[in-house]
Amino acid sequence: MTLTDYATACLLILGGIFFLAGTVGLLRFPDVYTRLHALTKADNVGLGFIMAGLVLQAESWLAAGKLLLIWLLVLFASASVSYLIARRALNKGIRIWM
Amino acid sequence: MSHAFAYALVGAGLFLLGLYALVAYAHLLRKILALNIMGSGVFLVLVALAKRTGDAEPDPVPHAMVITGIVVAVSATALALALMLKVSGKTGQAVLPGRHQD
Amino acid sequence: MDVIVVLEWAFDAVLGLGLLWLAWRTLNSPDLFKAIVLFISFGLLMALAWVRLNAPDIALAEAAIGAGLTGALLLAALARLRTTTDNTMPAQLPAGSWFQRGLLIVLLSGSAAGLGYAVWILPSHTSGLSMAVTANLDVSGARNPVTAVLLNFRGYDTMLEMIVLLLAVLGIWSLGGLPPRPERPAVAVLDTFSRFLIPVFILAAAYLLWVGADAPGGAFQAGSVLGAAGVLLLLSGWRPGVRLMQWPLRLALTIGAITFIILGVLTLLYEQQLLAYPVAQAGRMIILLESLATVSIAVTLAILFLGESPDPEEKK
Amino acid sequence: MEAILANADWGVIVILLPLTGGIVCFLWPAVSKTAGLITVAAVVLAVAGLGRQIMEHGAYRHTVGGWGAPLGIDLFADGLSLFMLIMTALVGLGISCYAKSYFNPRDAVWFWPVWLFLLAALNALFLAADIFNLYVTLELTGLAAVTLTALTGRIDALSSAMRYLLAMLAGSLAYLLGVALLYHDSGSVDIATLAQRIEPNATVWAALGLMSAGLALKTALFPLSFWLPPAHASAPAPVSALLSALVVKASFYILLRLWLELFADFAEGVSTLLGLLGAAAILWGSLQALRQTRIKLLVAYSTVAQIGYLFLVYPLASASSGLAAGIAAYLAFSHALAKSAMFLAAGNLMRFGGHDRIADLDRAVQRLPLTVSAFALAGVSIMGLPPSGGFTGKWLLLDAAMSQGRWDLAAVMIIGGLLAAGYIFKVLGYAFMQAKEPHDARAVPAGMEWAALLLAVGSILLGLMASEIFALIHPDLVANAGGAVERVWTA
Repeated sequence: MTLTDYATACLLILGGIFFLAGTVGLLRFPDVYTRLHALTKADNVGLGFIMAGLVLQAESWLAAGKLLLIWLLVLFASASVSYLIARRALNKGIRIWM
Repeated sequence: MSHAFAYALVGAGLFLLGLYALVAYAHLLRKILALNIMGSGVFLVLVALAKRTGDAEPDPVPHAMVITGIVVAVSATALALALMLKVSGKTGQAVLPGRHQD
Repeated sequence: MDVIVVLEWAFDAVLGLGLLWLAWRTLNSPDLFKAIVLFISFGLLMALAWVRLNAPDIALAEAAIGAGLTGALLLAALARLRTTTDNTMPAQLPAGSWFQRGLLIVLLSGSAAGLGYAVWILPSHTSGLSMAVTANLDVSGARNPVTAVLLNFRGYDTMLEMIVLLLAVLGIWSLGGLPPRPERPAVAVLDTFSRFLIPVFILAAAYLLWVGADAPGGAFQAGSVLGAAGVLLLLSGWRPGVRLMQWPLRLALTIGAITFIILGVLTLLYEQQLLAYPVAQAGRMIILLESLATVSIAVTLAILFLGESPDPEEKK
Repeated sequence: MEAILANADWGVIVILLPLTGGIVCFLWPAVSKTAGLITVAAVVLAVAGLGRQIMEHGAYRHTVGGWGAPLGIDLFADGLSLFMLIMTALVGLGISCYAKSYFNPRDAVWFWPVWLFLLAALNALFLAADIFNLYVTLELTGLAAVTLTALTGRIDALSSAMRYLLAMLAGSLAYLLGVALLYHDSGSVDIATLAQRIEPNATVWAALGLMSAGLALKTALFPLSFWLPPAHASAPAPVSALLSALVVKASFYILLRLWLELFADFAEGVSTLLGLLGAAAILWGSLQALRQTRIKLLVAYSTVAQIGYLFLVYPLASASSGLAAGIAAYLAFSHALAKSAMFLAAGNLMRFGGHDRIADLDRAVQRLPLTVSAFALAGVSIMGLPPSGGFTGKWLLLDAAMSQGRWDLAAVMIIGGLLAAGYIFKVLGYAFMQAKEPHDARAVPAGMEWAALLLAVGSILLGLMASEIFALIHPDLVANAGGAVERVWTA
């Protein structure tokens, strides 16, 4: 294993930890809003780490660019979708946990 | 290569699970879900066993068949959902008349 | 290396058991909305399974059609269902008596054993038709073997497939179309989101269509991505105009099938065989077929989601 | 011109014609009735062309895409498939002539394209030599049939179409799982290639079980027939005729074909089971038919019983399978003619009285003589009386049963015939009587009456032309059947 491989492994594991944290939050947090918060925040960072790890292994700039694009699309989608879910929850009258 | 067999067994299990739910539950939406899961099971059997080619690329013919199958499944699901809505629109209930207990 | 093998087995085991568990939860969770959400996650796990089985073409089709569009169809149907039915009926209502279900379980357990054994005794190594496909790939006009099978070796199946899609639309229209979905007020974020995403969808569809000849992708995947763009448009409140819903729509729905039939007749006249493309033209013919099939598939999928009849008199 | 007719590839044309016709009807709804009728008539001519080629040059084979099985898909037609194609074309033409006057403009716009796609699917199915291609054609057939069933939009039609669709899809998936197992066992989906490679082992047995169960469900073999009576009874009359006459025969044909080519040699136990279920279907279906108070349900239950006869072929087939398949195809044809005539006649009676209650037929004989004659003539074939096609087919079956010492099956056939006489005379009897509350007769278009009558006459003619027809299906049948038929006619 080269140094790059070690770096990739570290980044992937770090990303995995963030995903794990996000999932634990999804399962344990008390209401829809806090769960959304856990899910989007932790998972977006986690995905960022995983993408960074994979970029190190990419064979070309094009492949690295594609990975970056995937990350951006996911960021964009999860931001919009979590807004929509939260809005719907508010409209349905779900109270915010205090 | 035994991965292939493991997935094929999961496929067979999905088929039978779906078949059970298709017969055992009365709600039409659940029956439609059951058919979709049965379909996924069949597709999994088709594709998993196509991987028994050693290190070579898997057999592409079942792959093409499954893509065909997925399209059939979505067409049939759309028609079934439309029929379900029509039935429930007329009777107020999404079940088939006569063949379930109250 | 051993660690990798163990990890792979662990991954496959978790995935396989996860599939069975999700299927079971989908089929008996009391809340139908939850059941559909579980079904969509089941579809995503299926896409992972396809990747594990070296079937990227199916993974794409499954993620787009199996989980995505089917999920959207199911959710839209549930929303409509809740406006037409009383929701007092338990969603888990069993059919038949306890005795009948017990009998069914015994029967199915027996079948499970038999089916499992039937799968287990298959030879552990066989190539099926992959040798024949590889041998003829050069003259098929496509370098992606799955595309070669779908559009050349078994192109006749795909021709009939276009009619299956058309029949689903005909079926829904002949029922008088679906009741309109309960409308939601427009949301600015969704609008922006769609406005940004739809060009990306179109780009992705064009890419999938183009690489389909050489790499995973093709008409069905491109069509379903484009169809998803249509669904997104419909969700953000866009409706095709009345004029667009008449013959232009009908032409778009049938153009894939029409191309197949025209090419079929031409090949029958000049090559004496249905859909036998001359080797020099095969690549071009496949691209032509795929592009027009993509249009039909995309429009069909979006129309299946919209569900309204084009006939203004039908809207009661 | 002559050369073109002789060399044209009629098998492919038989599939492409209705596909094109269906698309034309979809694109130009205004011309759908005309385009539909022209297409169906053209299909009859194309089938005739194919028939001539097969008579002159033997079995038809077309390698789609030029690849050839097992890589590509082959189309194949021998006497048996040709016979089914002729059945579809002729009965389809009769029903189309009826449908021309039957449907209101709103329903006609949907009926014609879907029916043409159904016709294309059936033709493709009878020409398929590839078990996966058969799955696609089965799904096409099923979706088209369900759409047609639901056409009226009434609640009974909708819920029976829903049940029908669920049963169809479950049947197709069971069949497809069987296909998957067979492909992975033998590396091919081409029937001829499979026939060479197949060896009885647990995988093949599982495939056999799954495919047979799926197809039996689609053919409505008792006790998997629960979906058939409501669907066939609640559909519009021409659709009921199509479903009973043609659609159930499609899955039966696949089962027969698979059996003949793949499984006959080693699956005797299963054929016994299929025969027993067939016998049960005859008794149960006939008894249910006898109990009905509405004509369409009566005719639908009669279909359940008549399907039972088709399955009696299996236990009798082991000795001479080709022969038995010929008998089954012949019976299927005669049932198709008779049953379509019956459903169309029932549609006329409904149009005439506005209902289909048997007890209130109210002197239909005097007021609607052609229709009642059609019902009676078709009844002759269903009961199995000479000189109808039903008689010849059932006689051959009875002959085979007795020569193999299967007195049990012979007894079931005879009881089934008596019960059939019971339910048919029940309808005819009320047709002579005056109802308690007489009602006015509403006009029935002449074309609808004649279509029913011609199909019924066809079911009688089939019996008179038995030996010519057997020559078409199976050479041995002429020898065996000719003797049997003559024995009866001289007696």
